[in-house]
Amino acid sequence: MEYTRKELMVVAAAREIREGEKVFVGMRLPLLGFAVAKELHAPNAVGIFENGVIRDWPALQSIFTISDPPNLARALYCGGIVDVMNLLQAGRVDLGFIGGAEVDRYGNLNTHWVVENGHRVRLPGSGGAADIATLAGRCIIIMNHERRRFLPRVHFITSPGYGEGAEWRTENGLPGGGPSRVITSLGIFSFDAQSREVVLASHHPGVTVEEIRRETGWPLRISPGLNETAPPSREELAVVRKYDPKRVWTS
Amino acid sequence: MEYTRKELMVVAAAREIREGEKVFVGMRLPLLGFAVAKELHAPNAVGIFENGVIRDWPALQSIFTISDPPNLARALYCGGIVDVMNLLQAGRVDLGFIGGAEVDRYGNLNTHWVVENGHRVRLPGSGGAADIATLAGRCIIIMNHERRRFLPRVHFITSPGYGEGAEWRTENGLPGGGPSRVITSLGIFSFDAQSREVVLASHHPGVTVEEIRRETGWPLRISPGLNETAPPSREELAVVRKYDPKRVWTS
Amino acid sequence: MDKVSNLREAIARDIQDGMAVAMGCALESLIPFAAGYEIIRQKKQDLTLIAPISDIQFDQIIGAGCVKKVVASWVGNVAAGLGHNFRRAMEEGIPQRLEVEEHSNFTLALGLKAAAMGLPFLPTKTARGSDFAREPHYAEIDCPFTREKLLAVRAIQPDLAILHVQRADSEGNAHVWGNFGVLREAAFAAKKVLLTCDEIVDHEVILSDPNRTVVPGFLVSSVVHLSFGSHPSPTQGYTRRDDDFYFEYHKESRAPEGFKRWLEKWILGVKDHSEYLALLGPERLQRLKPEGNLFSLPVSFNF
Amino acid sequence: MDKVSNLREAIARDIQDGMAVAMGCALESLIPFAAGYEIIRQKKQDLTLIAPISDIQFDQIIGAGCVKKVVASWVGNVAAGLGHNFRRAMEEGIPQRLEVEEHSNFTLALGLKAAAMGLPFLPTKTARGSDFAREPHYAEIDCPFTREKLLAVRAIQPDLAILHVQRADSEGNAHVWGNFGVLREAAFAAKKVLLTCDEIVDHEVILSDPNRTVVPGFLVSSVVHLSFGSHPSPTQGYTRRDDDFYFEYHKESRAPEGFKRWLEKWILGVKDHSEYLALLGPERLQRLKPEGNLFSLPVSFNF
Repeated sequence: MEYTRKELMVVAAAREIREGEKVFVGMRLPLLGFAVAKELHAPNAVGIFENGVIRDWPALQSIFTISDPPNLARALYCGGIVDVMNLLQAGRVDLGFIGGAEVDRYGNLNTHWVVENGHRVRLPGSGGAADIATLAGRCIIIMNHERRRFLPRVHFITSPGYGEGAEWRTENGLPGGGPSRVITSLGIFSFDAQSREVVLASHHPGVTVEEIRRETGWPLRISPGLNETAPPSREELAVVRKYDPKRVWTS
Repeated sequence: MEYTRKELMVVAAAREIREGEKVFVGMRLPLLGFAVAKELHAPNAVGIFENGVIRDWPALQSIFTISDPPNLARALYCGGIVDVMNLLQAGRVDLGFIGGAEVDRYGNLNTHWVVENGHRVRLPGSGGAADIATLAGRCIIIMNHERRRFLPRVHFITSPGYGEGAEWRTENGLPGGGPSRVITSLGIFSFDAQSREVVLASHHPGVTVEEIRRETGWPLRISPGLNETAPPSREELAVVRKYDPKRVWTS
Repeated sequence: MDKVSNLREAIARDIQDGMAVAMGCALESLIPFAAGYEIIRQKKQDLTLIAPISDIQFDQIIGAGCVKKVVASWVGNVAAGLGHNFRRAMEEGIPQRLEVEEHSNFTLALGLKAAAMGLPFLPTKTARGSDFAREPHYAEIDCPFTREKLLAVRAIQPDLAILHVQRADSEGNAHVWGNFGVLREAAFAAKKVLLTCDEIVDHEVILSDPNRTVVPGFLVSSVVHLSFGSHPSPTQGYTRRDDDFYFEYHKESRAPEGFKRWLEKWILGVKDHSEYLALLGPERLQRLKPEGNLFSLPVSFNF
Repeated sequence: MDKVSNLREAIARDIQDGMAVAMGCALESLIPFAAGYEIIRQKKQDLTLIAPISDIQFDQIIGAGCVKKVVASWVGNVAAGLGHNFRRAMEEGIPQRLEVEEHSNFTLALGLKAAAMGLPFLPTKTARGSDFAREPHYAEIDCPFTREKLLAVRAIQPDLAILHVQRADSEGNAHVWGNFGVLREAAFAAKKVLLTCDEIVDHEVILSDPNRTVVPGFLVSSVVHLSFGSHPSPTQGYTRRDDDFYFEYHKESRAPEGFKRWLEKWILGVKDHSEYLALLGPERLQRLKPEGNLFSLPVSFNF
């Protein structure tokens, strides 16, 4: 069965959501991933949105922002930022999805400013990403895999991963568990349990390790158990396409 | 026209409420006073209750607690303790009514424990009184006038007035203005602008200064402009009786 | 996940001796009296009870000998005055000694709110100058920006919050209306929530109005359907306040023997909530049913 | 007290140059775009704009040259990506230099909440480890009870909050539903509130559901009745999101000249909100009207 890289990324995100978990969802690919998880293997998962919305079933209509009316209608709970961020801060949120313009070998993310052709480019800023990165039980980073985005050290830490590695989070008093996975357009990465460095766990079908190394700005560690990312099942793909019928996010 | 002392106290409380003010009301006499003010001279006053209720018209049915259903029905706003206490803390509440088992010459109130016949008697505690005393723009103290309740120094400060007098509130960082009046069953008292000591401003009709002195546990200061408390007008009495038709609170 | 249970099982499962339990969180309304009675029937021990003003609920449970400590701003009988059991415990250690963590309404609410926010404390300007603010659950701090002195209130985390609500679905998603007191803070501060409710509704009723959802089901361990579960306290739209009950309690609990008789009649002598309602009798219950035509006007979630 | 006003007068009266204004407080919905357009028409200067994520509203007002500073966690175009005017101001000082007080969603919300609570700061565990947390509106503090290190967030007090709401009465008592973002904190933090609303209702509608009252009228200085006042952002139950408008804006504002043309067409070239709606045209407005049958079920306030 044919599928796009983005469909694979959605499915990979979905597989990270365990039954009954409380998940800070966000937009685009993770939003679709939440829908796949809910319909297939995590029917009791709860989706939390940083605008104050909590849902126990995915919005059936395509949305461009988390505050679009279909995401509010028949939600479980509607409150404000503080209400849902309190859940994060109190350690009640198992999982959050975040992305960035740059990521580094310790999973730190930057969405503040980057350098392009020697020119400083201003980006929108944190939104809720720094909060999720700091406070969620664990984080999944989702982004396109390009060498200019995968740097040894980000220019600015918006959303902290493991900082300078090893015990940095504990030493700096960050309560959340930190990033557990990076899902990119080329592969899936985990973090070394001691050094907290990014480790390639699986390459997507049709992608070589060499290609991934080429698009990564530091000498990438490879897991001894490296394998190929399992392609989307027929059921998984069907749900992705049910929730993104016009292929707005997954083409 | 005949009236009871308690009716006079209600009317005295009502006269302290100015048009448009936000008032922490409480129960019993001040609640009736709020109704009188709303109907007569302060139609835009707003009543705030520590359970989270805000009303712009008095409940028409008699209530025993501020959370009784007639006090919630057709309220302006229903929230929680923190919501209304935030208004107090942010300096948005003009006036609050409080009472106590003991008051002293600087307007400090005690509702924690008293001594009766050498035996320590435990009282219910602060409720919201300490918050109102600390934070409201100004406070009105309402209580029965008995010598055992009017002490040079209360046994325990639950709700601070002017502490040890003079600049004590400022020195201790209490943001609210402190008590502006004491309304008792015998008279009405103000506070000296410098020393912050209780001063008799008016005695109720039929009460002598001597009687008030006898029921006060310290050498009471008398205002040079001492006069007699103006009796309730026909209109004032009519409203008091409209809201307390069975004389539950005012007999 | 269906969490509907009967009261006896829910109390037996969710409360262990020595726990800290928030209950009576909406001040004088929505007090989970039926749940308190079952705590007494099951003879739970060494509880810490948490609420700003719990009306006579704390006085009852103290008198029954279940309580080691209260975290409260006011303990008594709101309409009638003092709480006799609270006084006896504090003054004479009858039926046993009682500790009090003293609060104002605001500081108690902030302590629960701190826990609900996942914080060890919250700052405030209140209660400075009150003698109880010298207790060790308060501390003076400086604002790092303005240097002004503030009072820090230590977080209060209940093991369990018992909340009576108007309506909930079987998963524990609850709609509540009227005054909240500290009900919302308690729900999010506690490790888990036991709901009693006047009505169990379909999940679709909850989803019709997500702004009315005060307790999301993932916080809840048990849901118990109890019509009149807040009696004698009121539940807006469902039951009036039974004022006489409070005045009778005040009179009868004045002496320890009177309280024992009261306890035997209303709590120990009845097997469960149904028998309690039968003891109140159908006429009294009928008188407590609200009347009127005051309904919230609808809002549209169309898109 | 009747506070109903027209938009021109309300903006002229309630906003002075140099003020700090919170607007766009519910994230991507209920953004008071019509009020923002009027700010641009009146050429207000040196404003500080406050909101976590204001979608394209801040980008527009920045591009029009009205803004000295933003207090925000994210400035851009939520569906399309970057905000071109924000970039130009930050990178090249076009049309003028712009300061940013950097926040995360949570710290911005806590800053407003601190002001709403009358406090100079609130503590949090978030953003420790983020580079922006080194800015001077944050400070490291110790918990006086547990000794753990926390981040203090300085209070943010707007001079004015401009809020678009579903329905309000003429005194400014407002019912709001859907996601709140920081709308409630902004309403209570600001020195005063300017409301725009899709519907003006009788006071009795407000009183029918006091739990729906998000803004009590005593906080409000002006009430402006503006159907589609949040266009292109959605107002649950009243207007859909006009997605195309955001994508067109993104394309046309890419270069300064394009933005000028956009500004001329949609804001400066129309006299007021009615002309703006006429420019959108009746068909487009019709397409933005919600459909369905999703209404909140009533609750009883009977007693």
